[in-house]
Order: sequence, then structure tokens, then C-alpha cells
Amino acid sequence: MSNGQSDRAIDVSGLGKRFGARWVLRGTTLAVRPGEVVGLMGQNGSGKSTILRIVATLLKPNAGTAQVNGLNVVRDATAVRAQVGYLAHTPGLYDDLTARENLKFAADMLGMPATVVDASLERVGLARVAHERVRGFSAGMERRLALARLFLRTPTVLLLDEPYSNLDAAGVELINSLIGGIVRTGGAALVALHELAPARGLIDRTLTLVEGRIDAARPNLVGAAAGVA
Amino acid sequence: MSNGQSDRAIDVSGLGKRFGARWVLRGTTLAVRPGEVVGLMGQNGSGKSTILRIVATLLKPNAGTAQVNGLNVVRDATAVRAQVGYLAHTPGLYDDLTARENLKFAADMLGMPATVVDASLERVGLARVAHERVRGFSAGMERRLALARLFLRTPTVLLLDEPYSNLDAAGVELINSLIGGIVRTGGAALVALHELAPARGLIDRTLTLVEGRIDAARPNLVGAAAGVA
Amino acid sequence: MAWRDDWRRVRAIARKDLTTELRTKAGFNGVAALGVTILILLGLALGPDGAALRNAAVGAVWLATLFAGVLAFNRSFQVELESGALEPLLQYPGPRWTIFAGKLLGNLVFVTAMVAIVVAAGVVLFGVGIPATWPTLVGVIALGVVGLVVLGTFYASMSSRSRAREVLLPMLLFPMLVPVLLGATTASKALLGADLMHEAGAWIRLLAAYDLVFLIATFVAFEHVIES
Amino acid sequence: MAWRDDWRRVRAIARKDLTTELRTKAGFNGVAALGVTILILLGLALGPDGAALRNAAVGAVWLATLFAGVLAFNRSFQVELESGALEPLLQYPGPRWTIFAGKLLGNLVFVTAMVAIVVAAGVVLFGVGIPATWPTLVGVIALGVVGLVVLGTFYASMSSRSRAREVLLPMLLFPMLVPVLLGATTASKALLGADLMHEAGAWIRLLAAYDLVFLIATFVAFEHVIES
Amino acid sequence: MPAPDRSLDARPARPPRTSPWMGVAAILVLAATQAYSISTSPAEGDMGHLQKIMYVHVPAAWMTFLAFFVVLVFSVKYLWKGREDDDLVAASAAEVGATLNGLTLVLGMIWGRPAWGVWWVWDARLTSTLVLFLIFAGYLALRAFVDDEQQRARWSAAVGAIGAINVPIVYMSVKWWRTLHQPPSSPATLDPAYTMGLRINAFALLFVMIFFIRKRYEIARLERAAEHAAEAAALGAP
Ligand code: HEM
Ligand SMILES: Nc1ncnc2c1ncn2[C@@H]1O[C@H](COP(=O)(O)OP(=O)(O)OP(=O)(O)O)[C@@H](O)[C@H]1O
Ligand SMILES: Nc1ncnc2c1ncn2[C@@H]1O[C@H](COP(=O)(O)OP(=O)(O)OP(=O)(O)O)[C@@H](O)[C@H]1O
Ligand SMILES: [Mg+2]
Ligand SMILES: [Mg+2]
Repeated sequence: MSNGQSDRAIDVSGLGKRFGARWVLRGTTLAVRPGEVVGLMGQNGSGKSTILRIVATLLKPNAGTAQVNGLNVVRDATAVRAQVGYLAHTPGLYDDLTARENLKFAADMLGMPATVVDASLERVGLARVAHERVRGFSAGMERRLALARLFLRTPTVLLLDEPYSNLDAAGVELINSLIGGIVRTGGAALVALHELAPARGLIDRTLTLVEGRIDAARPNLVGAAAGVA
Repeated sequence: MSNGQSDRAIDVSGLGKRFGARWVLRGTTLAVRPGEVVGLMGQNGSGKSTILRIVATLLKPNAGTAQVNGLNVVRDATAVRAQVGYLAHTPGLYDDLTARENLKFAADMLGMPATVVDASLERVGLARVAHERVRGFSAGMERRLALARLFLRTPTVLLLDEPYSNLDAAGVELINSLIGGIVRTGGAALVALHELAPARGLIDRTLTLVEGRIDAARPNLVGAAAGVA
Repeated sequence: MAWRDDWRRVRAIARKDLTTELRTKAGFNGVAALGVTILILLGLALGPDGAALRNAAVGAVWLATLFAGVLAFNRSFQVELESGALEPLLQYPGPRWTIFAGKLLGNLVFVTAMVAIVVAAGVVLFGVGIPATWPTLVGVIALGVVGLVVLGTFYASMSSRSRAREVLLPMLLFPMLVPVLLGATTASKALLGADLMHEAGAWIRLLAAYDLVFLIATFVAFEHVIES
Repeated sequence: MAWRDDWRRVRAIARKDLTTELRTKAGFNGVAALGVTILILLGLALGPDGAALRNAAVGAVWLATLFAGVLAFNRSFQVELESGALEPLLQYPGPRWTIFAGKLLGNLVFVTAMVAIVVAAGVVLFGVGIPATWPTLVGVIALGVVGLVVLGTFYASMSSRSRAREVLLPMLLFPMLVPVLLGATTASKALLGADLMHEAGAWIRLLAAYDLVFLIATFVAFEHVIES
Repeated sequence: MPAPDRSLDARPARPPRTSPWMGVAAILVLAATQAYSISTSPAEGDMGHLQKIMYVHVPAAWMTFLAFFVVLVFSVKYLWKGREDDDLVAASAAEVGATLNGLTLVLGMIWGRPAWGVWWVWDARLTSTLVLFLIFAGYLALRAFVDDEQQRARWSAAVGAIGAINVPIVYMSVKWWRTLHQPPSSPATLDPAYTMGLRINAFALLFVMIFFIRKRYEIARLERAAEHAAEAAALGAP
């Protein structure tokens, strides 16, 4: 699938993005190699989600380029989408469909066989409520269902936006097994988070976003006494 | 305000709540004394938010009673509302108003003078974006603004639903200072969370919700080697 | 003291709603433009015959007001539901009727402004002559608007929280508004004909009674309805 | 192979939308009931004169279809926006036109069913006699529905993502639909009069051309419009 | 564990039971009246035996009004007392009333076709009957679209009461709207030969109505009883 230049799973260079007149990203440059898990940190409002959304082809940058496995996210958007698995802040589910119907729809859209649906529901622990409507789901159940979408296929690049929020201990393990699985198959992951604790052991290095750029001065938190708060 | 029986800030007894035919709470009984901070734990979908919403007068129980400072949450709902500060999963803001307008509205509804608004914005670190519309806020900025509402006045009982999610280290400190402030004035807090780490030192004891009841067998995680995940 | 606090709440809600409407621009301009568009569509659909059109003018103006008004009511509660703002609203202390009163006030200002534009457009488009009795006509319009807003706001407080809000509101509201529609159109027509003053009088009394009855009934019922 | 995948996407979207509509019940019954209610309101607003009403029948049926249809289109994209489902939808691989085609298909089924009910109600309420040329009449209705759905779905894809969606859609859509409204009403009236077959013929050609032009144009434009 | 607070959701000890004999009796009287009136009353000049539709059409209209009055009474009572049963009675009456209302409309239209040559005229009584139907269709739609029982009960009580208040106002306004322009093309005035059959039939239909409301109410109660049994199990010993 990916073309030759796959020494960089994610390659973001000089990325600029503004909303109205305010520049949120001011020349962000970062790269993630295949097999690597990178944590993206930074204060609230620093632009973490914005970077992930650009790489996920959901937002167009105002300057700079972003590539996934050598594919440009603007020009080759369709090809990029086929390789990227993205978990957003909001679950993005259809409230009036059941858990299973939501996943079945995702499988149809992804071109995956229907058989993966039940396996995926089982894996996130929602098999019991597969036929209940999403409307009544708790915060954590919605997160799990959104996560189940990522288990439908194996992307080569994972983009996770604060994946651990609202999840209980078992849910945290799910995220970690997802990341672990991708890494084992040579994929890469870029994970926005505020706190390394739940991911401990999985994240290879962290980058910190300050004023719209990756701050070279900030310590790579992994390996240090990384307790946050 | 509160009547005589204030040896219990929150007193929940035999609480039952069902959605459709499914019983989520099946006789939950718990109490929080003034000056105490209690962590409410449990798996995703175990009913933590449901308990908080009932105590916050947003949901009516199907059985059992809940009292805040001796006031029944169903019969004396208005009086309870005046004493309770509740932070939900979702920020509940008006997207097309600015941060300041949102807070000013809350102050009007709470009957607080307009002067507290700017102090509160300052405190959560949103003074810089006070005149920007909430629509463009990042996840953490929205959480902070929701939090700012709780700084407008000093409730006697705090109900926090996973308050640390989406917040950076400075935001976590904000939550802790909020809880600390309430406790110092003799108030109480009930905090739903999955992970004790960010609150370490503040939570006096934890209760775990299993199958709609407080599980007496579960260890009180505080004091133990409480690392979760 | 308590009254002053309540009044502050009412104003805060109305101000917030109107600010949002003005902010989103589409809010007011959109609804008004829509009213005019509907008027034109009615003109087109009813055919090119001038006399028949003039006859239908009053009905068309009221229908346009009705259809455009429904959008305003739905918006007024939808703004609470997006990102879950209704829960904090219900969690504030203070009596529940202040919420209804605030919404009512906001919608009343909004719909009144819209009606002014739709009526002006109707006068121009359908070539309606302004009669000497125009102050009474303004009174009729005001009574019609109050009836529309009171019931519209009340039903929107429920429908907006149900599944299928866009559909449920007109389903509940339109049949209930039949007396308003009939009263307002017939009285307006009579006044425009500038002859049957007695006829208009009976309808005006009907409209006034209607407004009063439902203003009281909805205020009483709202407390039950807003709880979740 | 790719075509089969795309067709699967189209069906998945249409099926999901229709399931949601059926699930929320209001979906279909509500919109259809609303169409009939609007028909009755038009009857009431236009006054009690039977002959005038019969003359207005065709226009009333098309207007009711239009107003009720707008709700259907708005719902169809609103369902994507609630809890942010549009982002995942856009993030799926596969060409963007499949999204438009899926929405179009769902709306077409929905509106066709609704029109059947509104037309039946119109025939009964306004006492319209069914002419011998009824198959042509069905053809006219189908052409009108296609025009309505194509433009409605297209504009809803934009308006639903703007603030003020409920208002923006009719504002954009109604003026664009003037040719459809005129063509459909005039052709229907001519066919009901059962005389001026030539007149109807010209309008039918106009409708067909209009549908074709905008079907192509919207498919081309959609790719640009749906990007954020 | 303390007993659950029943004040939130008061309910009677056991569900009621309506004897089926009431329904059987009502249907028998209804059938007998039809047979009697069709065989004895003369065929009317213009319409022949089609005119017999009146024996159901007219009582159905009366019972519609009565059923909606029941909705009003029990809706107000629910808002006052908050007892679940009142909500269920109101809902049952609304369903039965809407059905009778629909029956009145359909029979009237079937009758109107030969009588007036059209299915529908914008007559005062017809129009207000139709609007009444729409008001209660809205009520039933609301019930269908709201999932939470307590919320549904409160909302539909408010909508039912306010809708019922509007009924006389609608009737008046539609009547004025018509009559101020031209005399109503109202149905033929009643021949005394029919009054007897009409009266008996009215009673038969009254019993049918009461029977159906009670039966519908009972079903709703049984459903609730089943749910409450599940509740007892759920809240029972840990
Ligand atoms: C859709 C059509 C019709 C509707 C909705 C309708 C409705 C009603 C209603 C609501 C009543 C009871 C009124 C009252 O007692 O105050 C009534 C009574 C009656 N209807 Fe109809 N009707 C329709 C068609 C017809 C037709 C076509 C006929 C006969 C030609 C007819 C004959 C009668 C008669 C004889 C009565 C009793 C009159 C009386 O008690 O004074 N109706 N109808
Ligand atoms: N409005 C509702 N309708 C139907 N079911 C609901 C509703 N609200 C909550 N539930 C159900 O109640 C259960 C408990 O939900 P709740 O939100 O209280 O869980 P929670 O403990 O807060 O979970 P989480 O950690 O995921 O936030 C869930 O199974 C959920 O599906
Ligand atoms: N659609 C938008 N319109 C306007 N401003 C926006 C928009 N999206 C993001 N922003 C702004 O861009 C900045 C970065 O937002 P972003 O969501 O990327 O932050 P973040 O690092 O993910 O923060 P958090 O940790 O709170 O999630 C914020 O200041 C926000 O206000
Ligand atoms: Mg973010
Ligand atoms: Mg929760």
C-alpha cells in the first residue's frame, strides 16, 4: 500500500494553521517512524487536536505539509484515509442506532466483511449491549464503541486524541492493546495526552507543543520520573 | 440554609433507578460527611454519573431517597440546587456566546454579583480568551470554562463527574484547589473518577459501585498502593 | 428581593437567546427572509390571478408567520440542547417559571420583529391598501403573535427534548393554533375590507380570550413539563 | 470491485438514514402527518369558499410537500452532526460522492412515501377529480420530487453544518425550487383540467431538463462542498 | 435496607380486572340495534340504506367528545396528584377517543361521497372534527416519541389538558369562520323516525367505549405490574 519512502509513518513539516486571525500552529515539525509510539503533549488549547485532525485529513493546513507513509494528506486524502485510524475527543456515533448497527455501518464504509463486527464488539466488552441504542450509553461505553471502530481493521497509522479519558482500568488496557497491536505489525501511533501514567511502557518518546511549535527544550518525559500532577 | 441534620452532607439511601426495564441502581446507599472528599469508582456504565445526576436534582430516582444537608432532592429540589455545585461530563456551554458571556449568564442565574465573573475567568486561566466565542475552544478550554462556573460561588456540596479528564497539569491543580477550598469551608465533595493519581492526597476514601450497589468488599483504595492501570 | 432575582433571571435568559440569534446572524435575518420567501412561494403556488391573490394575501401572511415562527421556537430550545446546556440551566436555583418567562420574552421580541417584516412584505407584494383602522389591525396582529409565541414556546420546551423535535413541534402546535389563524386572518380581512367592524370585534375578543387562557395554562403547566 | 464497494457504501448510508427515521418513529409518520396538517392549514387560511379552494388545491399540495420535505432533508444531515458523527463519516476511505448518493437515495425513498400520502389527502380534502391522464400526472409528481430531493439534499449538506441550519436551508432552497414549483403546479393543473396537454408537455420537458442539470451539477459540486 | 420511598411513584396494591361481560353485552346491544334499525327504519329518499351509517356515525361523534373529556379530567388529575394510574387512564381514553374520532371522520366521508358528491367540504363541524383529530394525534405522537415514563406522563398530561381546553375554542372559531360567510351545508336534519335507534345505539357505543378504555387501561397496568415485579426483584436482598 504505502509507497517507497516509508521510513516515516507520519511526517509533519512546517505546519501552520489559523482559525480566523489567530495562528494555532506556527510551523510545527515532527516525525514518527514506523513501529514508534509518540506522545503529543501540551497545555489545553495548544493545538494537539488540531495536528491530529490535519493528519487525519479532516482539516486543511494553511501552511506546511503533512504526510502519512509518504502520502500527502491534502492531495492524496483518500489514500491516507485508508491507512489512518483516528479516535477523536467525541465518539461520533449515531444515537438512534444500536451499538451493533453503528459498527456494521462502519464496516460497510470501510469495506470490511460483516464478520469483524461481532469480534470487535466482543473485544471492547460491549457484546452484552450490542442491541441497545447508543442513546442511553454512559460516557465510557460510548468511548469503547468508538474504539471498537478501530478494531475493525488494522490501520498502519493510529491517531489517538486523549484516548484514556472516561475509561475504566479495563478500558485503558484496551487502548494499550490496540497500540501494542499496531506497533507489532510495524505501524505507528501519535497519541495526544496529558498524563503518561496509563500508557506507561508503551510510549517511546514525547513531544511537547508550545506556542504552535514542538518545544525542543522540553524534556522527553519518558524514562524520567514521569508522574504528572 | 441547611437544617439541623447536617452531620451528613450527602445521604443516599436505597436508591433505585431504572432506564426502561433495566435497573442501573439497585439500592445504593452511601453517605458523605461535611469536610469529607469521597471518590466514587466503578466500571464504565456502572452508574456513577447516574448517582451524581440524581443528587444534583437532574434525574428523579425510581426508589429510595437522596438528601443533601438534610434536604430531600426530590421534594426540596430548589433548596438543594442552591447548595450543590455540579460538574458534568459535558461542559454545557453556549457555543455562540463568548466565555465571559457564558459566565455572566451563570452569575445572573445564580444571583451572584457580576464582579465575580472576571475573577473566576482569571482563576481558570481563560481571561485571555474571555471575549472569544466558545465554539472554537479546545476540549480542555471548555472544561475550564465549565469549571469557572463552580468558582462563581461557594457551594456546600460538590459533585464532580470525572473532573480531571481533558485537563493539563495546571487544570488538574485547579480542580484540586476547588476541592480543597470547599473542604476548608466545611463542605463535602463526591467525585466520580477512574484513576486516583491526579487527586492524590485529597480523597479521604473511595467507594466502588458494582451492580448498582456500593460494594462493601472492595478495598478503600486510598492509602493502599493506589496506582490504577 | 426574590422578585428582583427572578426578574434578573428572566432578562438573562431572554438576553442570552437574543444575543445568540443576533450572533448567528442567520438567526433573525434568516427567519425574516424565510417568512418573505414563503410569502412569495404562496403567491406563486396560488397562481397568477391578481384578485384571487389579493384575497389570499392575509392568509398567506399569517401562514408565513406561522411557518417561520416554528423555526424560531425550535431554535430557542435547541440552543440549550447543543452541548448539553439544558442540564446546567435546570440546575440553577430559582423557580422554574423564570425559564419559561425568559424564553417567552426572547421569542416575543424575535417574532414581533419578524412579523413586522413579513407584514410589510405582504403589503408590498400583494398590493394591500392600508386602511384607516390600522391601529386596530396592529392590535389584531399583536394578539395573534402572543397566541403564537405562548403556545409555540410551551410546546417547543417539550418537543425539542424528544426524539424528532423538528417534526413534533409543528404536529402539536399547528392544530392548536387553528383558532389563532382563523381569528387573525378573519379579523384582518374584515379590517382591511374596512366595513364589518362588528365582525372583527368578535374575533378580537376571541383572540384576547385565547391568549389569556393559554398564557395562564402554559405557565401553570410549564413547571411540570420542564422537569426531566 | 471498487464499484461494488462504493455501492455498498451508498446502500449503507441510505439504510442507516432510513433506519434512524423509522426508529425515531416521528420520522416518517410525523413528516407525513405534518404534510397533511399543512394542507389543512392552507385550506383554513384561504377561506371557506369551495371553488377558490379547489383552484388552490394543486398549489397547496406542492407547498405542503415542500415544507414537510425541508424537514426531512435537515434531519438527514442533522443526524450526522449530533455527537459529531460527520467527522468519522468524512474520515472513511472511498469517494465522497458515495455519501451524497447515499443521502439522496434515503431522502428519495422518504419523500416519495410522504408525497403519496399528501397527494391522497389533497385529493380527498379539496375534492379533486382524478383525470384519465393520471399516469402522466404521476410522472410529473416524480419529476418534481426528484428536483426537490436533489437540491434539498445538496443544500442540506451545507446548511446543516452552518449555525442556523433550520433557517438557512429553506432560504437557500426555496428560491432555487421556484422553477420546480411552477413547473409542477402548472403541469399538474393543466393535466387536471384535462385539456391543455400541450402546455403540460412543455412544463414536463422543463422539469426533466431541470432535474438532469442539477443532478449532474450537484454531484460535481458535492465533493467540494463536503470538505471542511 | 430501608424500604423504597413509595411516595415517588404511588401505585395500587393489585391491578384491576374488568369483566369481559361488559364488552360482550355492549357489542350484542350494538349488533341488535343495527339489525333492528336497519330492518325497521325506512330507506331514506336520496341515499337509501347508506343513510344507516348515521347510527354509528353520530354516536361515535358523541362518544369522541366524551372520551376526550375523560382525557381532560384525568390529565388534570395527574398534574394535581401525580398518580401513575391517572396517566394510564388518560392515555387509554385518548387512544379510544382518537379511534372513535377517526371512525366518525371515515364514516362521515363515506356518507358524504354519495350525499354531497364529494368526500370533503370545509363545513364547520367537519373541519373542527378534523382539527380535534389532529390535536389528539399530536398527543399520541408525543407519547410515542418520549421514552421515559415519568417524563411522558407529565408531558402528555400537560398536552392533553391544554389540548382539551382548546376543543371548544376550536369549535367556536371554525363555526364563526364558516357561518359568517355562508350558511353551513350541514347534514340533513334528523327525522324523528331515527331518534329511537340513535339513542339506543348511543348507549351501546357508550358501553363499548367504557369497555375499551378499561381494557386498554388494564393492559397498561399489567405491563407496569410486571415492571414493578422486576423492580422488587432488583431492589430485593443483596
Ligand atoms: C367527514 C365528514 C363528517 C364529519 C367529520 C362529521 C362529524 C359529525 C359530528 C362531530 C357530529 C356530532 C355533532 C354534534 O352532535 O354536535 C355529527 C353529527 C351528525 N352528522 Fe356528521 N359528519 C360528517 C359527515 C356527515 C354526512 C355526510 C352526513 C349526512 C349527509 C352527516 C350527518 C350527520 C347527522 C345527521 C348528525 C346528527 C346531527 C345532530 O345531532 O344534530 N354527517 N357529524
Ligand atoms: N438516559 C439514559 N437512558 C438509558 N440508559 C441510560 C441513560 N443514562 C444512563 N443509562 C445507562 O445507565 C448505566 C449507567 O450509566 P452512567 O452514565 O451512570 O455510568 P457511569 O458509571 O457514569 O459510566 P462511565 O464511567 O462510562 O461514565 C449505563 O448502562 C447506561 O447505559
Ligand atoms: N474550529 C475552530 N475555530 C476556532 N478556533 C479553534 C477551532 N478549533 C480549534 N481552535 C483553537 O485552536 C486552539 C487549539 O485547539 P486544539 O483543540 O487543537 O487544542 P488541544 O491542544 O487539543 O487542547 P486540549 O488539550 O484542551 O484538547 C485553541 O485555542 C482553540 O480555541
Ligand atoms: Mg484536544
Ligand atoms: Mg459517567
